[in-house]
Amino acid sequence: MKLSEFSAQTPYSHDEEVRIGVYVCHCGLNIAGSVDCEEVAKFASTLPHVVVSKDNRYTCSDQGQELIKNDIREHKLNRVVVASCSPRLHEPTFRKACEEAGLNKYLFEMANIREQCSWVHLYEREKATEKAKDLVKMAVAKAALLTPEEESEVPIIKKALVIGGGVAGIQAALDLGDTGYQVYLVEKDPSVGGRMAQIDKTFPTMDCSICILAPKMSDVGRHPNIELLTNSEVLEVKGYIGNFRVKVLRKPRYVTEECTSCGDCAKACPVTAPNEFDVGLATRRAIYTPFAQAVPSTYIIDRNLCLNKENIILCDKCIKACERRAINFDMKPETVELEVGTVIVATGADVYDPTSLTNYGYGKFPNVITSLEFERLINAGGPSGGHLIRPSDLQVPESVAFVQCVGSRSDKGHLYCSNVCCMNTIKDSLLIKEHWPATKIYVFYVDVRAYGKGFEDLYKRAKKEGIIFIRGLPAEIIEDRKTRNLWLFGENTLQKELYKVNFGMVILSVGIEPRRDSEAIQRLLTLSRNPDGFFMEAHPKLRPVDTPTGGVFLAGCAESPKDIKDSVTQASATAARASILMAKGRVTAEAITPRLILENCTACGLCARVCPYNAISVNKEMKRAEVIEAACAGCGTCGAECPFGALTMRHFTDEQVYAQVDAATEQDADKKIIAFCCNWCAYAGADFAGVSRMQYPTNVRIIRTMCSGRVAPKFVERAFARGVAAVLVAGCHLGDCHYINANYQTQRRVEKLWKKMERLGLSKDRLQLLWATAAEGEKFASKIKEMQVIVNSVSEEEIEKTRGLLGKG
Amino acid sequence: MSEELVHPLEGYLRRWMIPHIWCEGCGNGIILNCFITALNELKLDPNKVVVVSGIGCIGRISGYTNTDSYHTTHGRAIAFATGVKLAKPELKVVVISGDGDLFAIGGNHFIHAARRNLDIPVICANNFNYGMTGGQYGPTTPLDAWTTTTPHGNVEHPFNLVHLAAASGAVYVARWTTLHVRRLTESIKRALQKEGFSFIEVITPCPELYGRYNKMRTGVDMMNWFKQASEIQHYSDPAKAEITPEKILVGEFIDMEKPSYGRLLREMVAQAQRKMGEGNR
Amino acid sequence: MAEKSRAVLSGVHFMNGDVASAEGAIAAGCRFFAGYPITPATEVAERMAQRMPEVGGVCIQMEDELGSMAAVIGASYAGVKAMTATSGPGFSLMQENIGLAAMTETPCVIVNVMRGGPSSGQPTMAGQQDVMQAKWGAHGDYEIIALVPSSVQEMFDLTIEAFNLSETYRVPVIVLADEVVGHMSERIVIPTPDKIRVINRKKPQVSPEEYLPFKPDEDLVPPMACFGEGYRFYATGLTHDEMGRPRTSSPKAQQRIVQRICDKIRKNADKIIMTKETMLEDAEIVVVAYGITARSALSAVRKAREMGIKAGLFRLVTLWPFPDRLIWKVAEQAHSILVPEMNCGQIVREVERVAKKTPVIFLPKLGGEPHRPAEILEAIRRT
Amino acid sequence: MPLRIWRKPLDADKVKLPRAEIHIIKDRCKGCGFCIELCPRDVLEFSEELNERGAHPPKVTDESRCALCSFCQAVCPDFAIFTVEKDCAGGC
Repeated sequence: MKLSEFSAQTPYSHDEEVRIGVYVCHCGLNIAGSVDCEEVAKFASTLPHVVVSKDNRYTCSDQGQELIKNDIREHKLNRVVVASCSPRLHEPTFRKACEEAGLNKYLFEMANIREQCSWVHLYEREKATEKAKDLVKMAVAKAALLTPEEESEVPIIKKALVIGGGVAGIQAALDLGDTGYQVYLVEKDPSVGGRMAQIDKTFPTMDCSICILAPKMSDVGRHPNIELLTNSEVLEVKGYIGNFRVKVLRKPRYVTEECTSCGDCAKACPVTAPNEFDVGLATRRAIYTPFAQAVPSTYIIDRNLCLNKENIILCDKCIKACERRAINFDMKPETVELEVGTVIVATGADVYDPTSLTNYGYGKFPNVITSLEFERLINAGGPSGGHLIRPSDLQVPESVAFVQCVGSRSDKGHLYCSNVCCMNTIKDSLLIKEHWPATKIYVFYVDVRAYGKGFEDLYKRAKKEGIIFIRGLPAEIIEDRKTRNLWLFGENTLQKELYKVNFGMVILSVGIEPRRDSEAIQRLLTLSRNPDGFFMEAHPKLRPVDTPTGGVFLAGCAESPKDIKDSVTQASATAARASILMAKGRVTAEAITPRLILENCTACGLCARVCPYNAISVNKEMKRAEVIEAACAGCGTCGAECPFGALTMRHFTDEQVYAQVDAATEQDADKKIIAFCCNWCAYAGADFAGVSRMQYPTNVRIIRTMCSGRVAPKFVERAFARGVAAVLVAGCHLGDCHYINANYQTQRRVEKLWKKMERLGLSKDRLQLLWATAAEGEKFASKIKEMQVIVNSVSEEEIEKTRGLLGKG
Repeated sequence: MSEELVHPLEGYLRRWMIPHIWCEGCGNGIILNCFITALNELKLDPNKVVVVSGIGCIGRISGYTNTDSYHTTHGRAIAFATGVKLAKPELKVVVISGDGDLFAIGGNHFIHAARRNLDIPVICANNFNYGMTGGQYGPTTPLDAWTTTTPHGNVEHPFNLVHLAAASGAVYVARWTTLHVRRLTESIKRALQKEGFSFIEVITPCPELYGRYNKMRTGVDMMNWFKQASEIQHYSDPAKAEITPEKILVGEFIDMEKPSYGRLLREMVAQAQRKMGEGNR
Repeated sequence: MAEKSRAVLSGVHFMNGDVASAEGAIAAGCRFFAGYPITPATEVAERMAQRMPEVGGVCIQMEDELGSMAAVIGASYAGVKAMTATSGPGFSLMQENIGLAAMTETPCVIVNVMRGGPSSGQPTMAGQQDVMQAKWGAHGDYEIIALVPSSVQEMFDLTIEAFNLSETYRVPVIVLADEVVGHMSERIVIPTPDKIRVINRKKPQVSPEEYLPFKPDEDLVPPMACFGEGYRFYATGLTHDEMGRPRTSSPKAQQRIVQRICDKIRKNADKIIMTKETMLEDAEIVVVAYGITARSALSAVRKAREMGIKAGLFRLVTLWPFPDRLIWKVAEQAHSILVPEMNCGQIVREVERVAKKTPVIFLPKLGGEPHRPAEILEAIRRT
Repeated sequence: MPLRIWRKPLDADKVKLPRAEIHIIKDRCKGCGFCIELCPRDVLEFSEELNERGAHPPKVTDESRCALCSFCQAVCPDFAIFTVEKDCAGGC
């Protein structure tokens, strides 16, 4: 346990002259399009300590970086400010450049004039430029107070946890295992295999799905580096990148490894139920194996179905039938504790249940089936032995209709495109043609999306095979009572004519939706989800398989609907990303942890009480707090809590924040909003608003902290004291805090401030609290819009009064 | 009873002794059922099985098994069985008796047979009281229970039989209730195949007396008590297996290997005879 | 028999009575001994512990005499001749299962080396105080056989006889020795096996289906099947019928079984009873004695004859069943009968019961020492 | 799996479960009710009739629901009930 202390003076002596270089980026026209970059650069040169100020087209380009490096050497710069995109995107890039030029990377600061300026004020060039100047001024003011920091290193446990045993999880586990890392593969179901095991053929190559999957399944089963935990669920994940402590609940199978999966027990079992694996189209017994190729092949007893309840063995048919005496009704659930360095989330997706679309009659008409049911029907190993038969009379239908976008791209169901349904239908239609060429096949679609490699060819082939594609989904499906055939009514939007067609069977091409249990996983790993409910990547372009939580990665449909190829690709990517960490064996913790100023500490213990990680303890004998750096995540809520200024939050010091506030409020404070945004949700949300070009008023000045928990009441008071019209404190939703629960402190503090303002007779509307995820750019934008009303309503007098009241503070 | 209605286990019953004397709701018949089921499943030759019982309701069981069987004096079943087993080691000698017979008047024989590791299974029907004599308290009657000789409530602490058996040296110790017929049968099979002294305690309902006096009027009531109170745990510490109204810990407590008395005796005899040269009778 | 037997140590030996009894048992085919240490019978157990393994039998030291007796019955039902040995206190504990042995008609032998009682009494001294207990010790009505040796040789011979009788009549037979006979060492002769008469219980001649375990032959004794012989029979200490089925509330069944287990001994008494008569033909004064007392009595009688007194000795070898008729005959001719006993008067009551008008003089001796010949001679002269 | 399982499995009619034949030896029954209480499929109930020992023996409500676990047989203290598999060679 490493203690970090602050010995009054910084490594850099204050008397040394501060020399700042400012670089304003055009980003092509992304910024220059609505901000006068040259003017901003000119303005910057007038700011204190600024010795160089330049603007260029692409600062992140090699030339741009070279320029900075040269200036550092030439002009002896000891601080660098780049005004360009979001630090969430390029801060690492420029920090690296600084380091290469011999400058400590913590002496670099960024002004976000793209996502949070040019893109959100596309049509207000003046105001946008003014804002850009303010942002640069704030950055420069902070830069002047920056100090170099040394990062501490944390060792990484060279073991990985893969959650989910579908094809993505299997691939990730195999890649990691083959690389030589110990892998724990946790699967909820009795067998690995996931959705791919249920599918008959894969598009566009028409491979037999289980034939190519089964070998991989058995590989994970017997891989020396992979420990398979099926019928298991992750209960708890504690710790941080490189050092996760995981609790896994291993549910009993009631059948031991002695099982040779001979199946005698199932034959003897007197109770049956629909087999989930066959989507209920085939029966299984209470003791069963979900499908022939299941891994592990050990049978399992469904105790909800089994006659033996409450530990009383009423029926012993399976016990008697099992020669190996492998059946043990006394197995108990056990909690396995794992220690891993990295986590790969491959929890997959659910399939949309079309029952709610009553106009399609699923659940009412036997011959309306889902595409997943179709996969089992057409599969040789399925309930009908591969014969396409309709449930009503088990006869082969003469005509079949596919209905696309069921549950996708519609306000009934989900708004997004499920990505695989089009190709899946084309594949399925060809499968039917292959076995029953005479079948009349129609596909009712919205658009056919055959974007992938070889997809278009398959689409063409389908058309050549005589499959009829009709644009325009049926409005309603009605059953013919006698024949059990189905009438489809709708409009052919290409021919602008209504259709009424009769089919023997209708296949609803159902979409993919986030798993019901996604929220549980989200909380376990402090992930975030997009409005559709899929897990969010750290960056949609540059870190597509990383998550905001260090050491946690995403693969497969948990991240978004995708086909097998993409899932496998992504899985291998996560394996690579995880391997990088584990191969390094150490991870540097950002130097944003608190430093203790001994002489100020009274060992009151307030900081320890609010720390979400128990990273601070109070040493009674030595009358001081102690910080465990390895455990600290740097949220800074301790610094915000300490009434004696005994904790300095490195890189986010009080002085630095004050400097930003002051700089932002030098002119027309009374028209401005100061917004304190947490790095993970609110600030990212603001970026997202930018990325989506959502326009909102220009008078907001965003100050980034790692967590809203860092926002000390005195920051807010300082802003009001400087005469701002309104203040916004924004963070992650309660319960979704990136720092476990630090934002509950935020809530507490803001509520306290509201009371104080009321007591002082100030309108508490001027202080707003916002919970917004990285995906809720809209929410952020509209918040600023709504606060504009408050800004306009605040009177001169009230602002003066506030300065008076809070100024002394 | 028409002849097509022949119970599959009829052959293991001494038919002219059936119906047995046990009351409605008594569990002794279940123990008999499990025992002969075990014989049947092990395909043991009934001619080579000797069932020995003592006095009390369950003592009558030796009359009902279609094997050689002997109904001894009160408490002496194990001692009698000792003679049989030592005289004819090739016979499977089983003692089935009650808690009072085995642990009050016969307690001494029990602990010593267990200490010797004599090769016999002992199955104890524990109904918490003396049934045959009208429901008096016995060595297993729970504290505070009402019996005809504890009209003010029982002030004696009961035996924890599995703990007693384990401490005395039994190599196999299990406890079940008459509700756990399948497991009980398996345990009986295990005990019958085990070398050395094995002990199975069977908690069994006595609704006519113990139940009636203690708010469980019917056999079903008592079975329901077993259902909600019993908790299966294998190889747990027998010392912590006291029976309370809330909890009846059941399962296999001990299953270990230890040279049996019979084996050591035979070895000793063989050695003595070698020393003496071929001895003949 | 040419080759030397390990079981029968034929030849001349010098050994004590307890050891001789053990050897007798082995010679009779006893292969099971269960006992519990008690003075003065311990030497029997010690000898058995040494010898049983040598002859392929089993000797077990049980946890108490209750268990010992029960184990003996078990072994016997398993088809092996079995015996136990004890003394007063242990004998009391055995009564429960001697009753069971009587009720389930179990062949077995109990050696009681009598010491002074009641209770713990005189462990190392002789007594003849259990003679009535031997007959009436257990509750209920039944008959047993009791033999009384008065020499080491008889300890050997009568133990064999005890087994033969128990096998013949399916009844417990008690060898009522006393501390002196048990502990004194004398010269004895163990004959060769072919000279030793050994009787084994009779086996059923019918199939298991027809077999009724308690259905007697004309001699009132039921043939005995044993465990593991395929007869799958049931025996109980409860009142039972010929099938062995409990008949606890049937007066008829109770009457039948109790009457028979008594009659099978009473009606065969003549075949069972053994006595020894010395100089009785013209005797006017007859000394009726048994066990060690009989030996003092013999020399007393001889001395009396030298002195011209017409004295004679009637020695009870079989104590139970009691030889009523023989004693009655003696009483007919004798003027008076003298009964020396090492108790306060037990067998004397039986003699009086039979002797009717003939005066019976009782000569008790307590304290644990046997009568001296002089004491008996004195008594003879006084009469 | 989120897809509602609602259909009758296609092979529902093909899956042949053994049919039971429940035999009750009425006059042996003492009416303890264990078989009735513990039947996992509630196939048994007390009958109205009194047997020769004055007990109400169980009667079968619906033999087709019997799973043939034969627990009634295993738990019966009086050997008064047992089950056998129906010979469905000639169809049941």
